[in-house]
Amino acid sequence: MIVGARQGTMTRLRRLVSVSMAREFSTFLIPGPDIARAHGLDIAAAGIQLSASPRHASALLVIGAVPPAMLKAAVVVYAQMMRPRAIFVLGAEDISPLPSADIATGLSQQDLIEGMHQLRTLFAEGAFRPDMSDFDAPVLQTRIEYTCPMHPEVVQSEPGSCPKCGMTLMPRQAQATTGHNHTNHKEVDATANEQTVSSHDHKHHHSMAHDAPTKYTCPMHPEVVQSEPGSCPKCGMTLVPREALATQTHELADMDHGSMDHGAMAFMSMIDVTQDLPRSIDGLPMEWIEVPFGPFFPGLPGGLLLMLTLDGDTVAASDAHTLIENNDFPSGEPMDIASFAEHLTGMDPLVPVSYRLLACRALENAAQVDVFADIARARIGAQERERIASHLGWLALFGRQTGFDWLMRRAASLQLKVQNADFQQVVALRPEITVLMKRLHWTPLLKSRTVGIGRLVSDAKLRGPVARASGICEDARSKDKIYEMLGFTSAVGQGGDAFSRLHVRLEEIFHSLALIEAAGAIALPVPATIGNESGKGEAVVESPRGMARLELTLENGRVSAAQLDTPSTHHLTLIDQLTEQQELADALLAVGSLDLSPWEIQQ
Amino acid sequence: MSAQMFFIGFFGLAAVWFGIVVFRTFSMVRSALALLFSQTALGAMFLSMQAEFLGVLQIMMMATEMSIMAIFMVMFMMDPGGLGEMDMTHQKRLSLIAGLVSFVGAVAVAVFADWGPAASVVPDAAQQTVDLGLELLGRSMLIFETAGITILTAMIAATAVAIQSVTRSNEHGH
Amino acid sequence: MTSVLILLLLALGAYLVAVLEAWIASGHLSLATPMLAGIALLGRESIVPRKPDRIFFEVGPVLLLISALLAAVVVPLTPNLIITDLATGALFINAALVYVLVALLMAGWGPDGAYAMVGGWRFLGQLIAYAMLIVMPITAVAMRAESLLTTQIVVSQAGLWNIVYQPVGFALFFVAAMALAFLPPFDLPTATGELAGGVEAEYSGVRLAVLRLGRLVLIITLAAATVVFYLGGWQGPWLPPWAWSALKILAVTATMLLAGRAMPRIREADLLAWCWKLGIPLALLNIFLVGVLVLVFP
Amino acid sequence: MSSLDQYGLLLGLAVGAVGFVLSLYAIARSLGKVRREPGKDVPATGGQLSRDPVWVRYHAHYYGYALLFLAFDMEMAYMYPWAVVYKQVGMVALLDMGVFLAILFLGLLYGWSQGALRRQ
Repeated sequence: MIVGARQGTMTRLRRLVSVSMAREFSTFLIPGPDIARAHGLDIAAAGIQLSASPRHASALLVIGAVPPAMLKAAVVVYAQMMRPRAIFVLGAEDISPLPSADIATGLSQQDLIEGMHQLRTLFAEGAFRPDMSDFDAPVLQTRIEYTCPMHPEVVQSEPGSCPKCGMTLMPRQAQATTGHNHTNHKEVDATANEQTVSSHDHKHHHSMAHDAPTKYTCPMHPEVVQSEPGSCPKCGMTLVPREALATQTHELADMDHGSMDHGAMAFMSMIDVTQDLPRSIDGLPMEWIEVPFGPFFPGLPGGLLLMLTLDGDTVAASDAHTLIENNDFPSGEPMDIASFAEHLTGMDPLVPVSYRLLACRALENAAQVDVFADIARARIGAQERERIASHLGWLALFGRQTGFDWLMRRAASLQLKVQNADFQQVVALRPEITVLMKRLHWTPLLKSRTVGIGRLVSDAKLRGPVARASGICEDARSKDKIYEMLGFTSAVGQGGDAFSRLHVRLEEIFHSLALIEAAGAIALPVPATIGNESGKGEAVVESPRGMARLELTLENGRVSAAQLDTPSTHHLTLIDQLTEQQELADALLAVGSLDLSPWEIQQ
Repeated sequence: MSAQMFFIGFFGLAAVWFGIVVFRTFSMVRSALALLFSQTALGAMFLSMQAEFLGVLQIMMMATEMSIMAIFMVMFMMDPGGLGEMDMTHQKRLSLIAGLVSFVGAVAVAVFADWGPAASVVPDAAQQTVDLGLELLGRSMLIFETAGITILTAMIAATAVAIQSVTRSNEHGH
Repeated sequence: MTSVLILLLLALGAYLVAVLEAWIASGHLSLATPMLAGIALLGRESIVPRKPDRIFFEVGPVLLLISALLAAVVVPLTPNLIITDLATGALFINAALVYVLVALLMAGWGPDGAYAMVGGWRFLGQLIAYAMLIVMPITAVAMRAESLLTTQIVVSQAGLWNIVYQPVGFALFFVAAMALAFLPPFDLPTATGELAGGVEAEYSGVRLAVLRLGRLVLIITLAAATVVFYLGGWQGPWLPPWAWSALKILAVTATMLLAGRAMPRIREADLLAWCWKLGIPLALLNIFLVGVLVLVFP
Repeated sequence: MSSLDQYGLLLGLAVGAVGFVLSLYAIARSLGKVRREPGKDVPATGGQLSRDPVWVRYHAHYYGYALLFLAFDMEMAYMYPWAVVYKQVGMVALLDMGVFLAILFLGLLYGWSQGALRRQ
């Protein structure tokens, strides 16, 4: 029996259906494949197909600890899945408000495979069950509120008439939980034109408290004048307030026609109708819609929510943020060193090593402890291995976004091989990686797909590969003397577009291989033994996404304060300029090419 | 024969009905596609009259043309989804009269015009296409070329009206 | 009777396409997969989104299936293994396939969802790009065959297949056919990474099953059409005609399916620009060359 | 088989396809009906409930191409009959269509020069 089963008793036909459902299984990943790989789960090897839309998924896979905001979004996804639907949780304790998991296991490939097997048997037996209840959650609730089409500032919970103009108020759906956000001052019902008012021209709404019109008239028969709203005796058309008709201000174009005086709109000239619609770049008056991409969008890193205002298939405005609230450090009582290091390691599952290293360096710097050269070298080995894995992971995402199936699978499997490999194994992987690179070099359409997209001029915000792709040669590693010993050269590209970012990353993969071979060892950084030292310390680490900086204060052996600065936080602010007036696919590619990590973004 | 008449009538009615739907719906896209299917029904009528090339051509071309009309309607009409249920028709009386007059006119032409002797036997479909081709390259060559000129004029006119000059466009990207 | 046989063959073909697709996608061959997937879809809920254009939403998938099916009607597998040999066959294929566009527009507009709508209108742009490259090469083929009869077209290639006689036309037609079947890299309307399924996104359960079935039939039909127009249809030494048709069709299908995986999705702007600035001139050139060839070597 | 029978067959196929689909729907229906639950029927956007309708004035940026396409679509009406009799008529046909296509191509070039062949 699964929680999200369909209603009905098991007949022979339903049995057959259930069995084939169990065999053909597609799942929706929370937060996403990138996290799955980061936890070392090989989705493809477990025989799991990913589905792009919740509609096509029969199971929800929740992987690792998921922050509450993300769970809220997961609830929406679950609600939009078709029954029978199951929930499979790996390594997360509490998943409320989602219903209880059908399968909950640990976080390992073995668990994944066994869990999938159990899930299939569950489906075969319990896809249909006689007793069941609807799924509901606060997020999904809506309340109906009533508003006046001419005076949107008039909003009340009961139906009635507008105190200003006496018009009957119209119902609209609004999310029960959230307050007055951009979604709920747009009509969901009758008046589509309401949404010509996209979030940037609220002022229209609120500047519209003018005196109530006294007389009502028919747009086609001006001789018809009465004091009550109603319909024209001659043509049956809805009467409009005379004042509104006389002064054809934006209320008319923007607000009225959708709701009350359709006749007037059909009658008015196009200029009047469209004068206040947002203008597209070619001067055409169009209506814009706000479309959410994410937080679980196939082409974007899981957890990143991208709100695009679309003008047709072109992005007019954008707003991006992460669903992972990043509480830097438990302010208040100091943390002991080990748990501090652990905290930073766990912060971003995509790049644990880099932040672990960052913590160690900062601590050692605060305590003026030096680490031996061979340890430092082994740490570099670990960090460069992570860089390779991270870049491969980005390639996989890039492949998924652009429908480049081969790349997606190849890069993903390579990442899984690299990220926990020991020194010999990494070195042994060089030929495979080389093959991948060669293949990419000869891929048709790849250049035309990426050149000129998401172009960035050099800018203080740029970090890591993104910066280097724009010709800025800033790299924390170039200052490090051990890196110098290992013969490090930073990869710099020109052009600053998605294409050169791709190439910088590919080049870096090779550099990192060389560095690992030079370093000759791989060992995870562990904080050096520090006594009851006190002092301030800071450190920078060139994480795969760019330079991360940590400043901390040590008070007799415990971390009392710390402050972190991460690359993705800066890159997030670039999205506006990257996506503006780009075709949807290009905009998404541009965002993807930044390789944001929602986990390290601080808001 | 009777079956033929039936289908002619059937598709005729279908065409008319879709034609009515064009005006009875609030949604721009719907009315555009209704027109499309009305045209398709006309094509089917041609088929049942054994004018194969004409019919298939009608069915093919109208689909694309009307779809493109649909996108232009969605671009330029208010509330293309018809969610506001706003009535797009106006000047009802006038249009009603105009419609009636033209209908009567059409019927009159159909009835009173001298259509010459009806063809005793329909040439087979392949032959029709060949005849059409020979006609185009023979007697009607001038018409054919004129059509070319007309299309050219249409293209130039459309471009001149709708497209803003390249110079302004260069500022904004690809 | 032949009609029924061909419909069965068509179903078989569609099934093989599904098997191939699954094989290419997952890497391991399983003959049962598509059937299981189909049955599973029957058993899942099939929802209609709130406030949709109900008619469009329902008609879309069915229309896709019908148009693909009707296009298959005039495709000969052997001289007499053809449902009906329309006198305007070559034109009729276009006529039927144009309704793929109508179907996708309906499926896109119907659910009142952003991803689907963008996908639907995207495909209209895609049609504007590929349509001429379907029509013009076929004209050149008809010039050589002196007929629109598909059987006649095959016969006309007895001496030399059109792929050799008019390679440019073949190249253009092949690409356009892939665009018409919205196969990768031309899967703009259903792009996974950009629209999370696009026109397919809101369909679920049995409706999705019909939509996907329609697409499979479309693919196999287009492969068959390519074979008829350019690869000499059933002609070939040693083997019986039906075997040749089958082999060629499967080969073309496999090529179409494999091509997409090796490259990223094309940009719509590029597709349009290339088709109009390069494709159409080439197509016209092709017509001219064929015209000369036909006159020089009658 | 007379051409009328052929068309009948086409119609029959179309109707048959509809029948097939309906029977599929019937089977699916027999397995149970859709359960109405909150949020389920809102178009899926990967984790956000976007309840706003999206049916608005949609900006198709390829309208420049669309206009030219209409013209080219027209021209196909002439191409097919021409192609069929081409060999039979010979040189005249080549010249005739050559002129016709040349005229069209002029239109294409004009549109191109005016920037119709790009995203608007």
